Amino acid sequence: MNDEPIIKFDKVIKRFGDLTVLRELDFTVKKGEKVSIIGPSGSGKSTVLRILMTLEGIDGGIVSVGGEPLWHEKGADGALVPASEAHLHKMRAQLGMVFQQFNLFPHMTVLRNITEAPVKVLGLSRKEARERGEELLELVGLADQAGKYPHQLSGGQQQRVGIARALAMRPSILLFDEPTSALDPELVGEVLNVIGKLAEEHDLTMLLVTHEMRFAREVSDRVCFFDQGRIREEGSPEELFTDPSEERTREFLQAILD
Amino acid sequence: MNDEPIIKFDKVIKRFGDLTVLRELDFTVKKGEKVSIIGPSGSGKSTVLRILMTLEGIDGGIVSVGGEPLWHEKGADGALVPASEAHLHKMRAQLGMVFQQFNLFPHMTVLRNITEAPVKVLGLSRKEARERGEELLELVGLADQAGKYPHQLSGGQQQRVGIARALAMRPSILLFDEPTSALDPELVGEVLNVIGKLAEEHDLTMLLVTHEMRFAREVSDRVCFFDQGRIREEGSPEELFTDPSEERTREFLQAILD
Amino acid sequence: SAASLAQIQEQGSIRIAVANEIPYGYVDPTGAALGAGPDVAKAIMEKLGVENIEWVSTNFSSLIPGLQADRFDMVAAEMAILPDRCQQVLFSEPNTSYGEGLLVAAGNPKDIHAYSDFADNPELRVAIMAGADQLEMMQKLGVDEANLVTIAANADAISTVATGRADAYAATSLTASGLADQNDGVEVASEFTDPVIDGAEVRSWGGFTFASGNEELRDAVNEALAEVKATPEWAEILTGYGFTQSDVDGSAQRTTEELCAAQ
Amino acid sequence: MHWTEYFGPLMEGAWVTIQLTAYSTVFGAILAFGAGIGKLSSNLAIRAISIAYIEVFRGTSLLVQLFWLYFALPLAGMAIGIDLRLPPVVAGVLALSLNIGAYGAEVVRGAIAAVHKDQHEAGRALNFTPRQTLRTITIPQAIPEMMPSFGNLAVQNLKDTALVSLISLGDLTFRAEQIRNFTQDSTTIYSMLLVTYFGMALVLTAMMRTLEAYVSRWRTARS
Amino acid sequence: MLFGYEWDLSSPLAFAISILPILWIGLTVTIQATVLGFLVALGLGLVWAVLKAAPSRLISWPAKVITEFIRDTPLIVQLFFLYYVLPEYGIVLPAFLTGALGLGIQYSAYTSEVYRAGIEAVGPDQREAARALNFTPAHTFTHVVVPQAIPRIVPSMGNYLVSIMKDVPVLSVVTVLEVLNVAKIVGDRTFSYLVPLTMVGALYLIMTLVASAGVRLLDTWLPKQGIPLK
Ligand SMILES: Nc1ncnc2c1ncn2[C@@H]1O[C@H](COP(=O)(O)OP(=O)(O)OP(=O)(O)O)[C@@H](O)[C@H]1O
Ligand SMILES: Nc1ncnc2c1ncn2[C@@H]1O[C@H](COP(=O)(O)OP(=O)(O)OP(=O)(O)O)[C@@H](O)[C@H]1O
Ligand SMILES: [Mg+2]
Ligand SMILES: [Mg+2]
Repeated sequence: MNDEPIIKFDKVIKRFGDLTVLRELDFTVKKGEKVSIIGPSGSGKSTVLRILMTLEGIDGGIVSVGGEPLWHEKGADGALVPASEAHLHKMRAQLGMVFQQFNLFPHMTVLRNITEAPVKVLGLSRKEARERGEELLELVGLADQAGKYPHQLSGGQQQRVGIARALAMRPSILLFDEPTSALDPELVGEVLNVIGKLAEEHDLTMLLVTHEMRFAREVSDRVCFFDQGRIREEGSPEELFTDPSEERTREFLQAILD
Repeated sequence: MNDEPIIKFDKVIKRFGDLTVLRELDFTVKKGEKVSIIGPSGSGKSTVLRILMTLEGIDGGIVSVGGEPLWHEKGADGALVPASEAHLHKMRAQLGMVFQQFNLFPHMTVLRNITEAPVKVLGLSRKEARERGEELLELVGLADQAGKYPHQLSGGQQQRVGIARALAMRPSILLFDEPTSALDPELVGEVLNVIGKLAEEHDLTMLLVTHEMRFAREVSDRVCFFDQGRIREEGSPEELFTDPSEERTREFLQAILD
Repeated sequence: SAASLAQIQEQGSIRIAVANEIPYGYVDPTGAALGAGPDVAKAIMEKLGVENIEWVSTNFSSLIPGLQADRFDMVAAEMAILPDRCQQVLFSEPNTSYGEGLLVAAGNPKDIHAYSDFADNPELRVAIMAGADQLEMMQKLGVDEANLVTIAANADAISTVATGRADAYAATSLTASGLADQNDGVEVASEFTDPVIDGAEVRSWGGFTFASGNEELRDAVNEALAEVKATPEWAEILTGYGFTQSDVDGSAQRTTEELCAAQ
Repeated sequence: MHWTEYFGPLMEGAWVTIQLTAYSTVFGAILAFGAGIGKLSSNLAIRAISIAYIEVFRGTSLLVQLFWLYFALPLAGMAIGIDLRLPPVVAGVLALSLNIGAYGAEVVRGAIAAVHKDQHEAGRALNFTPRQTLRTITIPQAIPEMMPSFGNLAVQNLKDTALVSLISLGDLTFRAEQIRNFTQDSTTIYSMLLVTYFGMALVLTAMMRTLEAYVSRWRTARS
Repeated sequence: MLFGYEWDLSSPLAFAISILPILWIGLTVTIQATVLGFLVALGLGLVWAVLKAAPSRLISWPAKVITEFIRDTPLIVQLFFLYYVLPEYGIVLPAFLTGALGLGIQYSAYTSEVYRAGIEAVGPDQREAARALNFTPAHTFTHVVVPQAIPRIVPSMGNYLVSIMKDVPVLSVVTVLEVLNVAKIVGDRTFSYLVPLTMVGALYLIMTLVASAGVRLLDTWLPKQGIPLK
């Protein structure tokens, strides 16, 4: 595991109208690290992922990914200026995202969902993309579902397609926003298995927002407890779950684990 | 309490397409009796009430209410023929029903909900109906809500209006189909109180489908356990709850009380 | 059925239709009816003791159906008396007579001088008004149906011709000159040759029109019309609207009976 | 003629247009309820008549209907010996009402069918007759549902009144045509005409919104 | 006689049969005007939809006002305007083109709403997924939004096609010889309107029934794999 941070939030501010969601957030993730983000609803967990995925802009501070500013770029005089769409496009190539509601393309087959971006964005040939897509479907255990449409699959299967789709772009960072919370309880396991396997076998950097405490404990190197747009407490899963130092964390864990 | 049955199901059969919901059901209720019906989902509890309220017809057997056949009437030669709408209209006058989803009229005020049928169906004057309506609102503890529309009330208040509406027609039999199961837990109590009060103070015959075991125990004279369209076991609440004779009843009670 | 003479006289009111054709019969924007037909009709109604005239303005093609449907009692549009029409409605004795004309774009770029030009040159398109007798003339002259542009109202002719949607508008000479006066983009075709159909130069005789079955009203109007025509005011009305003296004299050359029986 | 002089005749025509719109909207609404409810009737004959009416008037062009009533109906009447010569106003209002009524019937039917079956059951449990249930429960609840579509239909109806100018009815468009025939001042006349219709439509829309708020006040009452 | 066909007035049936070829000529014009008007409505409606969705109010607001204006004013007046006013500014369109254009303009106000609703129904989550996969906005629109919008759009557009067909008779006011105008001319010349007008009514009934059935058929044929259609 490399020690240089691949993700760095430096006093990042994010507002929605009057509501300040991130208040000078400082947050770093090292290359290859698996970080779980937990915290009460509305604390800004999704917002962090969405900023990284460039789905939301920021109102202050600097976000860097792979050592380069994400929402800024160096202007002619070396000063930082807001990023152009071209810069964002380049930066996004390092990131992949798995959504809570899967967000698959309903009009494309499973395989097409996975191959469309590699072909159109990375410029792979259809054949290459297909081969890679089939490998990924194998990985997530859906090799036999390639020709189906998303609505023909169960929620758990859809989410596994979502993971394969994100992986098909060969990101170095994978973001998961509550990947299992839209699933019926009996389907959660299969998705968590796939994520666990990924975490073990690949040196992907992974950022997971999750309410599955058991999972956060097993998969992640570090758990961050978010509260009101800041990190209230962080540490290894053992530390945080067994002996949180903050009262607020304790409360939250109690409520969740009940 | 009078001993002659006011409600009598005699080998009643009810089908929905291929599904036989009531299989030669025999069931009687005496005048003034308060009977709770419990049983697993799909066992035909609601169907029994709906047949009594003439919301569903029957496919075999005879249902009598107040000594007269409900779904049949005596033809010219004394034989039973299917009931005419006029006969049903007459028979319905003895029954009132409180629905799970309240089924209030959303476009009428609370008072109007209660007075509309007495005026239109019983032919009361608006003034009489209003007086009676106000008394009933008093009874269910909503005297101050007469001018509001249903959607302005909480679920518990709405259900109490539903009870007052049924009472306004002066039925001798009152049917309740899970009157509290659509309510948030904290609102259940107020509705149960009203029903309890009715049971104590009036000699109405009451038929309750309910999942509230505590309530079934406190209010009813008799509890019937329905299973697969038949009465599997019946008895006083003490007998049935503390010492059911059937294995199936025991299972059900266990599952519910957990 | 249509109001009888007795009813009209009793009510003191009659419904008379015009087709918005200057100078035969039209309604100005204030609702006042003008033209050879209405002015003479007013004089006739005065003689018949009918005080109030309710003017109805409609499309030319709706005049006969309108009479048949009792939408008005009489038409004062100087509709030409033709055998076909006599089978549908009743005509008074002629009130006016008039010849044909052509409205063309200013400068007459297509050099049109006769109705027969449209038969000779299949490139030319001619506008006619729906229901008007020029249709029959064109058909008899052998003009291709595809080259006829049917417009709903006289006044649409200016735009139709000025914009080149049709190369000319075939109408009576008075209509054509009336329209030409209104707009610089159009003019009356000079050196116009009257169409010759069935061996005779075309001349039309216009009269008042009634629903069939209403002979009583027609006869009363005929009587009054004869009296009006005997006065100098009658000729003044006509010449005031641009009719020539020969038009005025011409009106006496035929009887309705002859016109209806023609062919 | 100066363009300001157009106002008088145009306003007279606008008044006719307003009357036509009002009458045909009201009659159309009555027809819409009749046919919309009729289509849901259990009586086969009533249902067949309602469906036939709706299909015929939705399936043909308004102008065809208008011409038919104005030009053809009197002749049909003559053939069977009945006087069916409708005055233009009657023919116009009739055609507009029948047309808009057929479209409205589908709206009424849809809104009534959308009232939850719970409500019918509650009505039955309270011993209302089916007719009473329809009148006191179903229709009042369906009306707010219909209002947005009725608003659109009312504007549609306003626009459709312009077609009656073709059967010599002195509405706004007819008056404008008369003036244009007289003055040939197309640009001014038609611009005024368009703006007048637009203004009337905006007013009509506002009125329908107010009506909608009124009939659905029970939905929006605040606690 | 019209278009070279004689009519036979000996009986209503003979009359009806004899004018069939004449009405057929009008009917072909009706169909041509319907198709052309529909194409204009589809194209122009898309333009309005794009303008109305423009980020700048300077663009979206006028587009909204214009479409509202188009929608709130009668087709017949719009046709008069196009036919009689445009030539005063040097634009002389033949009657048929004027008519088809007028129909297209009127209905573009309606179709623009169909586009908008169809596109809006494709939720933001789809756009976000596309952005996360680094699709360009153009690719997102053509490959993610449009394919999902089409099944929602087609049925409404089909209904407007039928409505356009029913409005074609209005084109008679600018001398287009569509089927009603032809029937009216037959009536004007024979003084017998009953048969031709009744035939037009019947023809329309057949055409709209066929067209509506076609629209439904098209709708069932359209691939909609799992696209949630409200
Ligand atoms: N587009 C938006 N516009 C306005 N407010 C927003 C928007 N997106 C998020 N918010 C608000 O920002 C706050 C943080 O949102 P965020 O989704 O990051 O919370 P979260 O920690 O993911 O919560 P949850 O566990 O409920 O998903 C919330 O109060 C939310 O309502
Ligand atoms: N209208 C209907 N059409 C078809 N099947 C029906 C209908 N109404 C009820 N059923 C079926 O009849 C069976 C009995 O229904 P009923 O509503 O009486 O059950 P219940 O005992 O009240 O169950 P629950 O506790 O879920 O309300 C169920 O299987 C139900 O699906
Ligand atoms: Mg979130
Ligand atoms: Mg039930």
